[in-house]
Amino acid sequence: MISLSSYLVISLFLFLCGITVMIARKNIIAILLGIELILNASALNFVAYSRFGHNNIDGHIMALFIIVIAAAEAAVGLAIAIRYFQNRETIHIDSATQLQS
Amino acid sequence: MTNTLGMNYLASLSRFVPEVLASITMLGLLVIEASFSNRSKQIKARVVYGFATTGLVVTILALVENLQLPTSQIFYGSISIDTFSSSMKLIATISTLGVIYLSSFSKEIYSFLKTEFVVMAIGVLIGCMLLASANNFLTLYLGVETLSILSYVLASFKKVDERSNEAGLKYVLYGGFTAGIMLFGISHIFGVVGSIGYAEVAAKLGLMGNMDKLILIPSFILFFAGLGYKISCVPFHMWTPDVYEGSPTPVTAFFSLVPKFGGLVALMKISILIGVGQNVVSITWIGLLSLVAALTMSVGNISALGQKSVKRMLAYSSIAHAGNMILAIVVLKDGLNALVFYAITYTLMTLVAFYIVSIIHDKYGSDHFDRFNGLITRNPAMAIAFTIILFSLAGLPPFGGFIAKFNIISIIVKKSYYTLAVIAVLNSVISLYYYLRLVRLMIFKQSEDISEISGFNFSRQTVVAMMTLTVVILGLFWNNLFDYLSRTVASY
Amino acid sequence: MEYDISQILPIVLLPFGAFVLNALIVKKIPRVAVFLSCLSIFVSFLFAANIFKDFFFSKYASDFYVHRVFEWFNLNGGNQTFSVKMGIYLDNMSSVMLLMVTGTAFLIHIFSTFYMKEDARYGRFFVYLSLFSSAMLGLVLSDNLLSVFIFWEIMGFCSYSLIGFYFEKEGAGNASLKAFMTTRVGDVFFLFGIIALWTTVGSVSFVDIYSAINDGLLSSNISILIWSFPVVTVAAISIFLGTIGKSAQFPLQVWLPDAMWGPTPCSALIHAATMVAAGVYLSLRMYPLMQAGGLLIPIAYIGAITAFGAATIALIQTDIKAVLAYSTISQLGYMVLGIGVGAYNASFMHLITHAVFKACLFLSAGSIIHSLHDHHTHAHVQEMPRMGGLKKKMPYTFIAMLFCTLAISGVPLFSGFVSKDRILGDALLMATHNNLYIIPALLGFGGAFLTAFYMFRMMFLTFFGEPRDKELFDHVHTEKLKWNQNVPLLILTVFTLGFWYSGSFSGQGLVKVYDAKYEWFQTLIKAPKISEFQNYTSIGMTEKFTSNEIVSSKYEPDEGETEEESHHAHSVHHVGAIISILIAISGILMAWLMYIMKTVNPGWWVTTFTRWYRALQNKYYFDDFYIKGVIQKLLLPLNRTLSFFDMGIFDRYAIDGWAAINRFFYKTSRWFDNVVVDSILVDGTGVSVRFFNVLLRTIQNGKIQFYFIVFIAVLAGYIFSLKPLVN
Amino acid sequence: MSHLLDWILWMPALGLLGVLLIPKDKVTFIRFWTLANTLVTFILTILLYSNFDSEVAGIQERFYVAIPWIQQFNIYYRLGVDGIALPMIILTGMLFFICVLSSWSISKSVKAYFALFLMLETSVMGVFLSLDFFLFYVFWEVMLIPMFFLIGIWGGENKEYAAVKFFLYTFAGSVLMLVGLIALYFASGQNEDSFNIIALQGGHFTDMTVNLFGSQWSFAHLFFVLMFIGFAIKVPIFPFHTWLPHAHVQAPTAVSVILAGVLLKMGTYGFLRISFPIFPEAAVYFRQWIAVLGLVNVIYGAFCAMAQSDVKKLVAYSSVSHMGFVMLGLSAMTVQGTNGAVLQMFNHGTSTAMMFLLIGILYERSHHRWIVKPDGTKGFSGLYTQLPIYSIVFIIAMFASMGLPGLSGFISEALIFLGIYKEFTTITVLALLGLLIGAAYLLWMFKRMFFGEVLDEEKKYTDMNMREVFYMAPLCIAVIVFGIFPAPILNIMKASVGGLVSLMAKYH
Repeated sequence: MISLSSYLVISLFLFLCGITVMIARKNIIAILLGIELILNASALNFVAYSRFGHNNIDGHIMALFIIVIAAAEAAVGLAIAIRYFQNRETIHIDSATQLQS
Repeated sequence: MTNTLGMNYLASLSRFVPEVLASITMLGLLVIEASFSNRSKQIKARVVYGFATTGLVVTILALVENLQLPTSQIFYGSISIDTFSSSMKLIATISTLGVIYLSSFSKEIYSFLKTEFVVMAIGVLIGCMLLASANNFLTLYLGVETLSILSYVLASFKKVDERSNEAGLKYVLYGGFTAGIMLFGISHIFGVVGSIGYAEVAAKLGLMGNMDKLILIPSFILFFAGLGYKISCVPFHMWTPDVYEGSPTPVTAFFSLVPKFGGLVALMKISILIGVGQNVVSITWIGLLSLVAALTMSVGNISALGQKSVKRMLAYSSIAHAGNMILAIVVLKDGLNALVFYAITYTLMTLVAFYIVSIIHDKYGSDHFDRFNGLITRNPAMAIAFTIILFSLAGLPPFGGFIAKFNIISIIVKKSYYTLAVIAVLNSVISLYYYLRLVRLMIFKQSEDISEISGFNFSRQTVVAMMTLTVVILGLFWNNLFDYLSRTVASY
Repeated sequence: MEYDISQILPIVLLPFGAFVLNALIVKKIPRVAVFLSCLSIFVSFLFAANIFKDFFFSKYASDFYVHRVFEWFNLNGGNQTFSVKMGIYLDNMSSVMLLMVTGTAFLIHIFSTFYMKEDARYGRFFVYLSLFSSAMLGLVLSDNLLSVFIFWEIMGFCSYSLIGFYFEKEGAGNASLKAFMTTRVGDVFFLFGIIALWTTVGSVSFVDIYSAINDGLLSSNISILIWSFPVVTVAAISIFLGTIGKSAQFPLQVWLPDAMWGPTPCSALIHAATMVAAGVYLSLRMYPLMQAGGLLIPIAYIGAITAFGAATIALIQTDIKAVLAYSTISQLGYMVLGIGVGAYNASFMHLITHAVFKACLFLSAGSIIHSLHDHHTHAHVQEMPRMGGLKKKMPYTFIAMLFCTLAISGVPLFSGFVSKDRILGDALLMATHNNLYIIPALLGFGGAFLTAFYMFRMMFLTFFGEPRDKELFDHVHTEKLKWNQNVPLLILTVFTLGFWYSGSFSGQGLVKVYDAKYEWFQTLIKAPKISEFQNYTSIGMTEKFTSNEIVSSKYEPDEGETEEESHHAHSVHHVGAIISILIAISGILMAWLMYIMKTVNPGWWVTTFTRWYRALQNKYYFDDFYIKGVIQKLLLPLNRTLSFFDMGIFDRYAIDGWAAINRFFYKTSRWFDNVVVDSILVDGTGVSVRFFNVLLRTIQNGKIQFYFIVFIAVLAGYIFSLKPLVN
Repeated sequence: MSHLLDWILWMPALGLLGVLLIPKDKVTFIRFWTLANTLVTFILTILLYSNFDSEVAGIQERFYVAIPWIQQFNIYYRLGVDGIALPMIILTGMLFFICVLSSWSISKSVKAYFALFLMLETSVMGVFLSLDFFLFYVFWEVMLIPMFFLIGIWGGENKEYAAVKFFLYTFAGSVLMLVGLIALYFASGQNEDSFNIIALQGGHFTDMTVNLFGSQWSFAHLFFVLMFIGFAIKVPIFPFHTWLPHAHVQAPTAVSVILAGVLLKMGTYGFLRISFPIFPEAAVYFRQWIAVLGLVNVIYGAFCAMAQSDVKKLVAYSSVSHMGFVMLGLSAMTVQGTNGAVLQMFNHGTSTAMMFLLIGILYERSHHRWIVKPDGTKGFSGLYTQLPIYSIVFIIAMFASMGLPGLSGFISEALIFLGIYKEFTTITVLALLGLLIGAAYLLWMFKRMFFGEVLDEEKKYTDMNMREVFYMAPLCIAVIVFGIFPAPILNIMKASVGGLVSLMAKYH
């Protein structure tokens, strides 16, 4: 019998992974993936909570919306990344330091 | 105050008219864009702008009509239409109009992309509307994302410009990051409270004991981070300067207006729900808000001091102004009318400032400070207008900016947040300092070239003059407007 | 006798009117201005004479006075009341003073028409003279310390302008500045004294102060810094400091010699006869205060030191005016000594007699200088070494000067003897009572000897012997009687004779005359008896004087003294008189031996007492101390430091933000470019702003992942900061 | 727009509109128009004086306007005159008229200059006339804008620095005042919240407390200090004085005349009108500190002035010193002291105005202001010989500001000393030292500039011309006449001042 807490642990793990990826990896695609991880973590939370905690479907709906929007966001993100690659021939994040004080 | 059109979709739609109209305008523009061939640019441009303008004007009318009606929650209470959000939407729409006008003559928006710009802008506006009238976390999230995703595109609007791309990239990464964190926070709130509706959350909070609330606080903070990044309040502001600098001037103007308003309304609503009373959450929340407000004002102003580019300076100053508006949120319901008033004046001032910056930018291809040297000799009208606007931004009487600041400071003093008040006024001194730098260059310095400033033609002059005049009038005879606001908005 | 204001006020108003009128017309028609000045002072002389006549021939009423007041302005508002009154106070002393001032002033006006004739600013000189005369007369007539102070300062202004009259000369500027500032030191204290009295008494009119002293109002204490003094002492000291400044007493005597930069007639009027005497006059008016303040002994010391010290400096002066200047200081010292030893009317008498003969001396010196014209430098000569043998050329001046010199050296039958001997006699008398007075007495006698010596030295060097500068001598025209050159001198000379002032042809003591007819001066002038001013109510300006205000009093030479006391006094006076005669004669003899017989060689003294000689040449190093020491070493450096602190440190670092640190940032951080330098210069908000600015710029480094880290860190910070809430 | 006060307040504004309508190149027309306008304003102030009832303490009914402006905060357009404001108003009217004459020689963008000048006059008049705190504040701030441009455009070589410094400094002070006035507004509500200065007066706030940083503070003390800083910067009181030398040295003549003559008085006027009557208890509580600050001003200003080699800077520091006397008089809170302070405000206005005008006249001839040039050579010498009339006027101005009896400065200073003697004896003694130094630096400056040989470059200087004599004359007359008969001014102020003093006396 899998309890709520285990779900929470996993989602927290996912969340931290996402953040680590976003901070540590230098590849823009990887960073976008990190965003996905974070979103999934929260989605998992929602589902788990609405399954175990309270018997309403708000959580599920949230999860669905999250999936959809994550897709949209990823699309835009990738588009911009591609445009960036076209201009700079690199998707290394540290190259993006033109804008600064 | 909540009446019972919760059930009925049509009835709901009857209150949802502005959003619908905005969406229709957006879609219509897409159709027009598709239907016109590239040959007749002029006509196309006219039609596009004409359509957009009419659409937004109609939206405005719808909003005004909404302002008269009492608060009501529609679509199963997932959206609440009330005077406060309606008025803020109204302002957002007006600023969108202003930005669209700016885009119409800005050289930074390539002529073949102007339609896209308009479409996106209206899309962001819709997102802002959703965010403003959201009544549960789902709609909130939807609003935020609609806002963000289109903003990413707008940020990287100059396709071939590296800086623009970089701005877009940073925006999208940072935005996704914060969105995720916000969601994570929301998920835990949902987990503890068991609902995503504002009202329910507030109600449940009321019933909880302090310990449970303590568990909630971190989640609330995560959630706040998400909104705070939209309002670009310190310390979640770091994307702002880069993005603002990288994006084209009209986009920057747009960013410093519409998304902020959306975020502020949402923040205000949530704060009103969970910030009342004397429990751990509310105290933490208000403390957080006041801390953030102080930080935002100070950091914004201090960073603006050393800037070389006027656009960047305005970006930082917009951060500072956001801080001022957060002050109004600190005092919850009492701050409503002050907040709206501030938003109005701030919109006018920002638009004029960006008009002028954009004109200068189009002339020289840069908005470096020394491009403004001796503006008084080259184009007195522009220089005087800009001077007035800058003084007003700094909060000098007898201009609107002063009255806006005055209202907010008076309300926080009334709630005896004396420290915050002093910080606020001292910040306005700092801000005066960097605005003065610009005034100095415009009026005292001699310019190296005395060529006439093109692109400041009659229509633009009239628009700028009208807006500046409005600012001045708001500074002298603000009685009626303020009175009206405190009657309608405060009734929220 | 019917008496009202219309007989008194013109004395002041006429010269003042002349001043106002002249100030307007002097540019156009200087001659008319000159005439107006002389006329006005003459008319006010007539008024003064008339008043004096009334006082003189009315029964000798030593304590008769006319006092009329009017309100200058008031501050009554709310439930607050405060009123400032002005008025005139006329008694025997002021009547005599009026006569003296108007008389000498008139004669000096006349002489000036001769002396200043060729001067470019002939007219303006008279404008100043009129203003001065009106101020002096106003001071004499004023009934309260405030108006005394006002006129006092106006006189100071006139003195300033007249010393700097030849403003092309750098030295004149220095001298005038020095004179004004030195007297100002005293004046500031004087003002403080006035304020102290005013606050305690509630008024500063003499009569109120007298009655207050009588009622012991002034015994209350005031605390300054950490000490606390009785008001009466503080007030007395402050006011006497005013006297010290104005009458050039030790240690503020330094300005008077330099004051000789002014034209000679103004030296005669202002720096010999009237203004410098005003200080003594004030102290006489405030005599009861000085007494109550227990200040008499210090006053005596200061007077004696001044009298003697100035005399010693006068010994070696070669400039004729300088000799007279120092002799003036010395004589003023005698008057102050007189106050100190309680010789009230002797001191006042000396004021009058000195005014007469010193004015005469200055005018004589003036006419000498005027006639000695060096054709190489086109300048007038006032160096005695270049004179000599002028007796033949200028007989009238010689006579005038001789009489005055006899008077000042205290030769019997002359006025100087009468007054000075009385002062010295009383000094001696006091010395027999109180050991503390021995030194002042001795210094007084010593000074008398020196006076006789250096005055006759001046006479001999100027008029006797062979002319030392032949060419200069030949250019001098033989003097003939001119109405505006030597007639004034001779008129003054007449009044250097003793019998005008005292019935006994000598000082008191030698020939005792108890008949009041002859001792009018002693009868008229007495120290005010404060007990008589109790429950006194002031009288409106326009009310007529009624004869019942007269309190007649007979002359008792030694009232309030027992038989043996008075006998002792007279014997002491005998001794004093004899000593002073001997001293005078020996002084004259000494000078005669030195400069006529040439049996004693002055050079011997110089070589033997070199150090003393140098000290005298440097006027006891007072100027060096004040200018080089106090001002240049202390004041100016202090100012420079302060103003450097103000602009250089305070403004630059505390207000403009710490520029040093800014420069450091400017070097270190690569974002810190010219814009920021510009904004350093134009920044009023201080370093903190600038510092944070740099900090934020460092954080805002454009690395998106760095932003993430900050974000997370902040969140963590927030959340951990909440831990205290948990428990 | 029927009431006399309205006319006085808005006449310059009308003039401003007129100037804006006149084309740029009609220079002389603009000048004469402005001159006429300021003259009319001056005459109106005289009219006000003649109708003024000197017996009435406080605000006079016949000179009181109140029109609702913003009901939300019940802010009124509320004007009024009492005995403390009237001297300042007359001074303002006179000085602006004179300054227009003195800035006849301004040639750089004349139109803008006079437009800003009239704007300045309106705002200054507004400060002295308004009885509504909000209105007061608005005028107080608006005044900064024309000053900023007047200094920054027509100023000396380092003008921008000075202008910005002046602006920021004063703004910093006034925003603190803003917080104060809002707090007052919300604290004032017995029956209704109000910005009415008169209603706020009388120490209603004496025993209020506010909770700040977890401890209780006296409301009155807190906001007295807050506003004190605001006004102190204007006065200026040490250590807030450093903007003054810069502003004065850089500003054009007319502007520094206005600055020294009128604007500095606004600070002390603020104390008299707002700080003291509204927080009497706090004022009494802090009075010895005010006195000490005043003393520091007197001494410090005098010492700094003595070290200056730029004559204008010297006079600037001298006005720091003289405003210190005003502060001393205020701190006394006795009838003599306060009357003396108000009188000193007026007299300093006239005498310092004279000094600055004279320096301006000299500067037009010499184009430098060095008593001693930076290279150690003489800047001026023997002006007395070269410019006789000028020198005589200068002597009058100098001795007036030095406080020579018979000229205006003396009476006020004497009254001030008389006022503070009983309260702070030691401070009186030390302040007298300031009087001494005050004479020293002025006379020393005079000696260095006016005595001695005439320099070659001075040979070409011409004496004052008719215009200059004409506008110096009224000041000379004022200085002399009010030195001999102070009653005309004292009579109008004494009733109101007496009222104020009696109010303060309740809290001694």
